[in-house]
Amino acid sequence: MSSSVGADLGLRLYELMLRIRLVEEAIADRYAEQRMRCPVHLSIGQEAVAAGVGLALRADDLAMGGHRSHAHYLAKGGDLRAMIAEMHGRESGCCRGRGGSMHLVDLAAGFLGAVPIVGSTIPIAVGLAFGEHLQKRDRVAVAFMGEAATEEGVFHESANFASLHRLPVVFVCENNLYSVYSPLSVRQPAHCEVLDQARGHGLLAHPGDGNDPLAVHALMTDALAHARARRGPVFLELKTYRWREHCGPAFDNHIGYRTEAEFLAWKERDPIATFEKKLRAGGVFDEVRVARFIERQRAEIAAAFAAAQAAPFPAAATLMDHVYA
Amino acid sequence: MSSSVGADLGLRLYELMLRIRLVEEAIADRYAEQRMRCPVHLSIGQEAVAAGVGLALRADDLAMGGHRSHAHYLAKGGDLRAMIAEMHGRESGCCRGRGGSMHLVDLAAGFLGAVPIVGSTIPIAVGLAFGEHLQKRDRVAVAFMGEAATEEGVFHESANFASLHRLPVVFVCENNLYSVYSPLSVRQPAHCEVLDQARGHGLLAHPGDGNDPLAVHALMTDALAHARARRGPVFLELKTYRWREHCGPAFDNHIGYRTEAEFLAWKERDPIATFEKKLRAGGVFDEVRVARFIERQRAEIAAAFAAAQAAPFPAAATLMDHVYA
Amino acid sequence: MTPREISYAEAIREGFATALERDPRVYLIGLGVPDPKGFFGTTTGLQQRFGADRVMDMPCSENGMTGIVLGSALNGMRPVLNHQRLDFALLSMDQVCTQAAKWHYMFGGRMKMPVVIRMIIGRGWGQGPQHSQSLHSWFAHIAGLKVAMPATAHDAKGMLIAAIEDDNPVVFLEHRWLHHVTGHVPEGHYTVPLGSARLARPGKDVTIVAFSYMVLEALDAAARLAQAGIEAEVLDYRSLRPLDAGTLLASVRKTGRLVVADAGWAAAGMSAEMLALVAEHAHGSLVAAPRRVCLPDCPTPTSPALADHYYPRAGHIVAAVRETLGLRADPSDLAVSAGVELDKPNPAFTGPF
Amino acid sequence: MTPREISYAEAIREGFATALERDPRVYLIGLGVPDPKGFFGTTTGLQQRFGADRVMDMPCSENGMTGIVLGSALNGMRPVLNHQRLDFALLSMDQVCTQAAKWHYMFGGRMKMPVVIRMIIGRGWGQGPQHSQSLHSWFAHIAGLKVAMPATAHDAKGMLIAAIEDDNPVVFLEHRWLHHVTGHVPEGHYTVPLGSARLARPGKDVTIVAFSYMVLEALDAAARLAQAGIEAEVLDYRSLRPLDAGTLLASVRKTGRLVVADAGWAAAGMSAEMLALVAEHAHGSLVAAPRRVCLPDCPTPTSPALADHYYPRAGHIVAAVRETLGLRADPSDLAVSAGVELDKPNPAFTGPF
Ligand SMILES: Cc1ncc(C[n+]2csc(CCOP(=O)(O)OP(=O)(O)O)c2C)c(N)n1
Ligand SMILES: Cc1ncc(C[n+]2csc(CCOP(=O)(O)OP(=O)(O)O)c2C)c(N)n1
Ligand SMILES: [Mg+2]
Ligand SMILES: [Mg+2]
Repeated sequence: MSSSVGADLGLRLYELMLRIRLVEEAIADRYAEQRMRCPVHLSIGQEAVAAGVGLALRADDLAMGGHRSHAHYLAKGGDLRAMIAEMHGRESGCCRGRGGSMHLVDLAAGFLGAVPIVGSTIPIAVGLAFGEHLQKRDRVAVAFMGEAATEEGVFHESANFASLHRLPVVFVCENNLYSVYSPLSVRQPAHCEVLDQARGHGLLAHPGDGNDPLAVHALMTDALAHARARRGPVFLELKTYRWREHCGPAFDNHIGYRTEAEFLAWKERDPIATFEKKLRAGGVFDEVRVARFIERQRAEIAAAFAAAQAAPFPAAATLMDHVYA
Repeated sequence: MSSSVGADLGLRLYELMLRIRLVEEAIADRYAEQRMRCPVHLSIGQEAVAAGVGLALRADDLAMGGHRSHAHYLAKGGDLRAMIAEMHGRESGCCRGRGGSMHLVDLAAGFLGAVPIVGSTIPIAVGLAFGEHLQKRDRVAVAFMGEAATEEGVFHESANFASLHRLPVVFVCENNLYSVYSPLSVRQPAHCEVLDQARGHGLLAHPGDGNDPLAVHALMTDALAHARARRGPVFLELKTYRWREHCGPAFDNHIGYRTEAEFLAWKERDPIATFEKKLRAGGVFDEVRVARFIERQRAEIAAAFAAAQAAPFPAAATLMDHVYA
Repeated sequence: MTPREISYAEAIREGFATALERDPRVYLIGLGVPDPKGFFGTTTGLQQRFGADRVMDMPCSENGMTGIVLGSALNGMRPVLNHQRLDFALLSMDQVCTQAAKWHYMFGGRMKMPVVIRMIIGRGWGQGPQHSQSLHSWFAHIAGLKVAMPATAHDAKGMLIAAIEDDNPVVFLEHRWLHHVTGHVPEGHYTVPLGSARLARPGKDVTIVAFSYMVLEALDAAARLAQAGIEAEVLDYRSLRPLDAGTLLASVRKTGRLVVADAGWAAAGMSAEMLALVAEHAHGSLVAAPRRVCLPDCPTPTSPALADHYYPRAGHIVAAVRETLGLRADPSDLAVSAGVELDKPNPAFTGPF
Repeated sequence: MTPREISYAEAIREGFATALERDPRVYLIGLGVPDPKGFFGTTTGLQQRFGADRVMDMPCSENGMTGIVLGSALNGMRPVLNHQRLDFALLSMDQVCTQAAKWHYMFGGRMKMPVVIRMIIGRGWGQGPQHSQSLHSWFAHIAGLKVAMPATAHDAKGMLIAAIEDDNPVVFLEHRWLHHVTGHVPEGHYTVPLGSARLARPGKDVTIVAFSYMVLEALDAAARLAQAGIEAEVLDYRSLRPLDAGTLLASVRKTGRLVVADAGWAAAGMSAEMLALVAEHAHGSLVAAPRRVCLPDCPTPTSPALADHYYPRAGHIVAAVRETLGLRADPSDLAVSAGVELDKPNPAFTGPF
């Protein structure tokens, strides 16, 4: 990270992770107010994946996500205000309040939707890539997914078709070891890896450290080049860890499905703090810039919440709107 | 094939293939009479798989199949009369006429069902194995499947669960290059193999010559030992070729989805004629025994058709029987 | 000049050709779509004419492929996904009903989902329990879908084009026993709007509502009834969603009698919906109890001996109409003419599929 | 001694414990079945008590796991497959409706399929379009399935045990908003037969048929109506298949009025079936048009501001009853008491799920 480009990328990755963390912490902090009346699945602890992927993407590339996609949406450039308003169920929300936290969309940013059914946006993202292919355009589509989504048959059907047509799609799999409270050990054989499954379909598949934004960014940059050049779809398995409960704002290491020690070991590897150390060691950490950034973020977040809470709810009379186009 | 055990196995494999061929040719010959009023999917050309697997199985092992399962049913010891009667829609059919050619069952023989939805018996066969596992018994379940079934997500879900619990199941995949009239090239990437997909789930996976019954038998014997010892599920990909049209009695090389040359090349490798040559070369072919066998088969087949055609149809009053147990 | 008559299957093919011609965003995909059998003759020659990137085969992956066509629709295409049997689409109910149907609504109207999902309903020649389910009522239950089920060649082409031009997900259902039936079909482009019922035969004594293939049986029944001096009005409910309730209500207010002939099951199905609509909105207009003529409440048996008693025919409709008129049952209603084989769509059919 | 009252969730747990205790072939499987939250408290402690090979987690593979439990049932087990939301089960419609439902029939009665598939219907707190579908009408449409949808803690336990002991596939539907509701539940083993409706409250002026959670709203409505001197009879249709048509018909013959309150959508659904049955078999017994109180014909919106107008409540039932009685509408019917939050099953609920 000696070049100024590298330094700038480092700071931008850092700032994007920070932005995501600050937004999600604000959500967590304010959740008890009960004004966000919908489930929320936070990515706190997993920010490096979204940031590394997000900054590697071209602005016009496309992405889709799932139940835990606040970070993906923000990293793709999704509108913060529209997201916070959506969680508040307001007409100004990105889905006009119809969707909530698990349904995020920002067409201008190329984030084409997230839905809570595990795995269900994977084929749709492959379909985005198929659309690029049919229309001979060169955007790449990203399917953000958790590791449990590889257990859904539809992932395999999607991977097979993507591989068959060498579609420009990158599967970004965040392996955080759990599906809700179920560890990998009750869901996938110990003697094989998520990556092996992707390779079985002929995908180019790479493991990566999902807590290192620079590593993610590098992997994703290569993946995008590969996919964009129509050399085939790519699968990235990025190991990381969710800090909070599966759904909701709290910590839940006491309830018994995982140990405090495991959590603490991963917290040691906090993607933000670790990366900050690295930036400092490299001499590129810019206190002033970061301090200003944090200030601006806090203001923006506060403004987003204020705007959301002041915004009108959808009118009852609009209940039946948007059923048909 | 010098030992007498080997010789006997060879002859038994040969006879079983011949039995299957004779039965299916009889079905083909008589189909135009329009007394079997249901689709029929013949395995002519693919008999080595069923025979090799069937003779490797223990009598109490379990098997399930799909739309093209006459051969599997017979190889597992299924009752010929009940199958022919079923195709004729008679009350004496194995499904009392409710199922037809694509729904075969013989509980006494351990053939627990075939259904025409591609891939749908795969998880059910894994469930049979799960039942063995839960009840601490040692039978193995076989899932007969075509190569197109690997394109169904449910195959992957089934393979993952089987692998996770090391269930005693063997996936016997007959790769005959086509799904209806669709070649592999429009369905699966050229740069990877069906086997790779199975390996991705941690299955022990072996390719094999699906036109060589002895090779199939040997592979299956090892697979069964592996599965029965709870070392994990096994996947066998057996390359072979269907001679007749996808569904129905005719040859269809003229309609354009495959070439006569391709067909002829495979016909050269007729599993029965080739194996006969091998048996003769090994000096173990027994003209008299085989001639008698053929005679007995023809008689049995003729009797099965006669019985089926003489058998009563299900009575109209029984239409609503068997909806609920 | 007599109007041009072509088969329902050819009408579908013309509809496809017209749509492919007019809009480069349209493409067809499905198992066997470009194969030599041409999807029951409905896609024959289209790949040759429009190319392999407009008319294509696919892997045996119904659920994934549904999501993939949805994604392509979000990215500018107008796909038609084809299933040779409705039964295969049961693997894709998440994508059809939880994704496609709700996409426009759940994202606040920001995205459109212009996809057509075509499903063939099997019948006869041992199609049996897993190749003959007619689950149109399931789709009719789901807001956000449109459901088209044309009974004539004319409507098949016109509704197919309308479906492809529609910005919503349309489930397009074809009964296998309609493919060979011929009728007048205009050349070139035309649409039959999704959402309207068709008056198939006017009458004043009883309303017969029919779906899909049962329209043919209903017309047959009406002809027989006419000989007995009973004028049945036959309504072809070619659109299940949106549903044109008005046509039904106006007709029963006029006739005072209702028989619904459905190609599917009765319980919590479209036939129930028709009776319910009349009960709610035209209470008192029926002078006799309405009747439903549907499949018996059991899976489809394969044996022709049972299937012959499974599928309701014109005779059952006639018998039901008699009941609504308080007439005595006539056992000859259900007689089958000599030589007619009930498990074949037409005398030329010899299997195998 | 007052009878013991426990919650619906505890009743389910007791039902499971009883079944697991009595029959070693019974096992429970599902995402999160043994997890610390105990599947909304319905499985808490069961793995500890019965072991990990009787009460177990599974991969996120709804379709495959359904087939797997079917296979285990063919091989001697009696599985209960658990889905935290009905919506997830849409991935498994082939296995549920094309395989399990038809297995006994299509193999000529030679095999049995004793499986229970449990699905929770979500509601409130932003469950939205994909976590709140109540598609009981789909299952009711399919011969070969049994469909149980108990509304009380007593029936939850008794029907669950009956479902597990039944030799057919049973879809067992629980509304999330019933889990905390308490009621009298006997200890030990008992069954409530699948296939009977329950008279929840006798009355003579109007019949209110209700499904699942709507039984609570219907009883609330009946209480309010009683204050106005109207005696509503409330029927709890806890079994959708087999369907006890007799109870419905007897009631409407007595009351002459019908309101159906369904927790799902109207179009071609169970509410339509109830109206249709009455039209067919009790024609002329209704003195007024029947009414359906169902979800509006659109996906579930997430925003509480819309969801509050989406879900029908007791007030809507009261209003519908007034209509059948020809009484004037009373806008206060729909008033919400101060402090009541309509997106919460009970005041103690604070999210997040
Ligand atoms: C088809 C389906 N099955 C089950 C669920 C319930 N569910 C919601 S989130 C989740 C966890 C998925 O785990 P993973 O994909 O690893 O993502 P993570 O939550 O760990 O980010 C599950 C099982 C669902 N939403 N959809
Ligand atoms: C889910 C599903 N999709 C499509 C079909 C139509 N279909 C019937 S047989 C068949 C071919 C399957 O090919 P393969 O598994 O290779 O078996 P083969 O016919 O070659 O023996 C197809 C696609 C079906 N029956 N089920
Ligand atoms: Mg995870
Ligand atoms: Mg094949």
